[in-house]
Amino acid sequence: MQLYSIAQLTPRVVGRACSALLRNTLQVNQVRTATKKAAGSKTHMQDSKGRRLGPKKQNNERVKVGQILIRQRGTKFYPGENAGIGKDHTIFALEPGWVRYYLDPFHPKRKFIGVSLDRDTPLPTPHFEPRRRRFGCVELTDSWQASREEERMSRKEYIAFPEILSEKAKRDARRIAKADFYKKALPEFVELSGEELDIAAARMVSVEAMVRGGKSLEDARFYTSYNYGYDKSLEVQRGELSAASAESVKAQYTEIAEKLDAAVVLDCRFKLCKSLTEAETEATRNDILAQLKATEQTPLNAELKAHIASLIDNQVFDLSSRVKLRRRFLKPVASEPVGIVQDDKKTRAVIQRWNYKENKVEVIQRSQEAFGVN
Amino acid sequence: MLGYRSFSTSSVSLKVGCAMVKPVHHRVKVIKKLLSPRFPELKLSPTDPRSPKFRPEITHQDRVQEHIHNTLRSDLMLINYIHGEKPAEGLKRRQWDFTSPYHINRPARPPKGEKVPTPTIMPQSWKNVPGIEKVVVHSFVANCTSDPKLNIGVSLQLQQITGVKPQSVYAKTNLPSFGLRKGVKMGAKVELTGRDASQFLSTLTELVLPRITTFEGISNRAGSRYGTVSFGLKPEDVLYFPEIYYNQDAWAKRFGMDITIHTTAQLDREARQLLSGLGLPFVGTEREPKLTR
Amino acid sequence: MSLAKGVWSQFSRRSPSLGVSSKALKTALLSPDLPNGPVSFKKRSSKIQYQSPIGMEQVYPLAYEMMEKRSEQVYAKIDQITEEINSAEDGSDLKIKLLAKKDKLLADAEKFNPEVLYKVQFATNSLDVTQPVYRRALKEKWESYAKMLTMQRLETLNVIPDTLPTLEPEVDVKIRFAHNAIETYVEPGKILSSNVTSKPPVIEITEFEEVQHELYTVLIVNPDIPDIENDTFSTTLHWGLKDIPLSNVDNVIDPKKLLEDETRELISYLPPTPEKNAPTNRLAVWVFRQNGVPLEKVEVTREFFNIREFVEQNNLQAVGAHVFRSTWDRNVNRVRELYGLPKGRIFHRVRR
Amino acid sequence: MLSNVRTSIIRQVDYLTSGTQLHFIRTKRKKAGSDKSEVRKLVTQLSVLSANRKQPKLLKFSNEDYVKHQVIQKSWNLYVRDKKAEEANILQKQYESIRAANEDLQSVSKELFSFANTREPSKRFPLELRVPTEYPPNQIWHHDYTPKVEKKK
Repeated sequence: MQLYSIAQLTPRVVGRACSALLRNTLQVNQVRTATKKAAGSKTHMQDSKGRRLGPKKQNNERVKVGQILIRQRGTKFYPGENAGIGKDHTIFALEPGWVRYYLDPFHPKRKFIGVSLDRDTPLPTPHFEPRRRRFGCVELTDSWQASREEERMSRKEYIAFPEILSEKAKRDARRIAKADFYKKALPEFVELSGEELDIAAARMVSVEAMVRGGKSLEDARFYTSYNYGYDKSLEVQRGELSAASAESVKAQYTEIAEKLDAAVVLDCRFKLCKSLTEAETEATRNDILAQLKATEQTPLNAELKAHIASLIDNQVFDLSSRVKLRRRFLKPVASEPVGIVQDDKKTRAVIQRWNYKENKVEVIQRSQEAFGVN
Repeated sequence: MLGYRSFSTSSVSLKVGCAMVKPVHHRVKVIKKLLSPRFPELKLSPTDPRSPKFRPEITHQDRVQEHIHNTLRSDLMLINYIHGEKPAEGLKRRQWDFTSPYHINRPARPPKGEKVPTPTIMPQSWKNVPGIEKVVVHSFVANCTSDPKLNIGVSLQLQQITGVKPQSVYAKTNLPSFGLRKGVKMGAKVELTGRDASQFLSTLTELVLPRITTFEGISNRAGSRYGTVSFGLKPEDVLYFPEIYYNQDAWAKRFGMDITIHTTAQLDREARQLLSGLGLPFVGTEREPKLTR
Repeated sequence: MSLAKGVWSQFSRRSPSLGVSSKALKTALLSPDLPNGPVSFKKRSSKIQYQSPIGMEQVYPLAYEMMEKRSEQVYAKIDQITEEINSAEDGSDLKIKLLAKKDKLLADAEKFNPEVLYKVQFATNSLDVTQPVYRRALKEKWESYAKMLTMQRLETLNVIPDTLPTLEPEVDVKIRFAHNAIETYVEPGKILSSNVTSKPPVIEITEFEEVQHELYTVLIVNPDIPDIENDTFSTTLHWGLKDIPLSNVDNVIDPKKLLEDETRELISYLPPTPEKNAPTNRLAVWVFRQNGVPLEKVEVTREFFNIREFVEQNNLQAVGAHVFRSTWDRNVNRVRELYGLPKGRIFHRVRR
Repeated sequence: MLSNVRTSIIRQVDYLTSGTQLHFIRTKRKKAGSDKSEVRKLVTQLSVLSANRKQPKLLKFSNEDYVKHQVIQKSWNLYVRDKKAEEANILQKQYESIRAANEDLQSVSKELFSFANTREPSKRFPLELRVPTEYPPNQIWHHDYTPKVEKKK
């Protein structure tokens, strides 16, 4: 009965257990597993047939792609230039050419078999020389075949293609809409004729895209002009435009660009604004700050909040100063001295907050005005 | 090469037949670990507190080391200074004379009359004043063959005394008559360096050795000839380590230990001089090594 | 209470860029503890919760004082060397050696200034490259990543033996295609769409030694143009620039710089327009230092360009490189039309 | 048949000895949970040894403190280096002076020179030399201390 459970353990554990038992000279119940050794077998006279190993191509012999150069057990030879190795260490040619058996100074203990692309070039190629490469591709001269091959898509591309097209269509539509928007908006800031307006709108679309992409306004303007000029010089290169007319077109563009840049800017939220001089900017900023400071003592309500927000969202402030101003003038809770606890229970508001210094929850009672709720 | 199992047939054809390191064309050493975006914290140096390997080490004053540096070292240099002393050449391996081509790559012969070469002993100067290198505490428990649980107790005792994580020691030889098999865990050891070693030595000299009634001193004959001194403590002596003494109930079973003090001294004589300065007593006659200067 | 009392508090002879500009940060770095909590923490709660390591408050002033004193000693040495430099002959070996030594000492003197340490590690965008200590920091950063990455890519893409035999990199070369709305620095070896590469790139060359008005040559070559006659590949020169003056601060080759002087363009930009089913094209950007000698009467051919011969003839020193790749995509035809190039060949999908 | 209890003990012991040996002794059958005290003790001992629990928490530095730490670390390294150099310098000076003194002595008196340069056998520091300790004894100095004088036989 007891033997049974021991036999269920793995034989290795049982073996260890038994040896431990033997040493301890305690009574041992020997376990015998149900094994019977098989009859002995003849071990001599074993030999396999020849595996037909050995070199299949000699030095300087001409080979085609994929021809086997040597069959071997282990890497008696290593694959050199333009030769590959299989999982049974068979070396084969990767390019057509002439077989070379050679030594490489970087692996002094190895022998290599490679394929030279020329009859006379020895291997290995000197270490710092450019590699000798065969192009090996065949041009499709038949126009039908060529166009079919050009249109052929990989499976991945084929699956993605409709989406790519639709995305492109959407993007183009967005660009057109943007251009239309600028065509409508720009006359407010700058006087432009019909053709000039088209150019200006296109410029603004490009500038906005670049600014949104992370460039500064100056860089965006510069690269927009640069792209225009570059495209024009390419037109000249193609012969579609004469050099002289290209110059005049460029000059016209520069004129429009200067006019436009002097009139409009994009603020930090990419909103189209009138360009201000430094003095004007300073004056506006001071004016708004004064207005904001005037609101500081008045308790907030929804109307006032909207008014302050509209004041802050002005082109004269950049993103970080807008955040600072919001923190200062649009506090969710007014600073402590304003709206101290009132006895009137109807207008009282209670909040709980965590006191980090003392590690406990504080209950704060304030007037509702302090929260801008009325 | 191990074949790997997979359902895909292409994986078999992708199996590489050989590995080849291609020679590069530049001299910039590329450390792949730094190029990989994985495990950024493992790229930090271990001295960087943001690295998981960082250990704040300098936390206490090391009185023993200070004593050695402030008091002992200059005395040791002056005691052992002999004017005009020449280096005592050690026995070196004998090279072949290459009269035969078969001498190439043949290992050199051992020194005459010895199996291993001996070091050259340089005269005392300000550059080779001895110091403590490390202390190895080693417990070999013969009963581990019959009771392998003892290994845990030994390790724990060493860890409690030294405060350093012990390593296991294994039987080196096969002695079936003692039930000893090669590779069986037979105890533990710790290697102490720096402050741990100093702490251990001062506990030993201040608390443990003075209370052992039978202890007269370390034998002047114990040593490795070249600057390493060792001695042993019996299980009953180990009791006096404060970690054991004040918690005797938990330590019903105690284990003896061998203590080996490695010094940078060139000879045992110098090592003993150094250790006597730390309060370790020595007894017996000292043998002077034969040196040919 | 500020700890700075010695050299590190004086900005009369030291550049103001060696200190942090933020007042709060300066207080945090130059006080034994953090009086207003860590400045780098945004949330007020984390500021309150944070505790400095025990004992730092006591040790830091001592450490600061010690390091500042050492810096003072180094500055004394620098004064001595400056005198030697003034008395040395212009252009002599001694003077060059002394100048290099002075640069090294200047970097050593500031390396463990906490303000500099902070800037080097946490405010890397605004480092003043005229200061040796920041140049050294930039160099260490480059060596720990970008240099190795570039060399690895040049090697694995076989740019190094195929175009020039080798490279001992001394400068950091970064490229971006700035004419696009969205631009990023190109990682070496990246395959770019032909739309992106349709106009010339902006190249940034970062020198780590002091450079005043050095001249540079930049070549973009493509060694993967099919040469069907010989059934091999040939090299094409896509862009060539020469005599570009750069310094540590002004280190960008962009259209603004090229429009200044049109003769700097050796050959105009040709975008990569690979052909269908031909192998991926590698475009190697090579940067050469001219060692002050302007290139005169240089003629180059776009096709079958031999870059090794060109470098040897003009005695150029290759100091940096970059590589990006280009393969056939649906935009290639448009780019070809834009540049008035003939339609690209189409090869059989299977290589024979 | 073995009870569940006993096999579980076997497994635990096997785990504790990390598979090197298995102790498997047939004893009287015991009630479940009766003799686990030794195993429990071993488990406790092992848990004390495990490094996992003693792994200290990763230090978290703010950027400012990280910079300060770097300054402290560097200055400490320099301090240690300077101290070592200073000690080496003192030793070197002592060495030079003893060498010069011996040179002089050699020219002045051969006898004294040879006496000065004979090695004393078993030269030791006196056992009274103590390492300064963290916690010195209440009585710091033995004012009435007289060294032992060996009696001549």
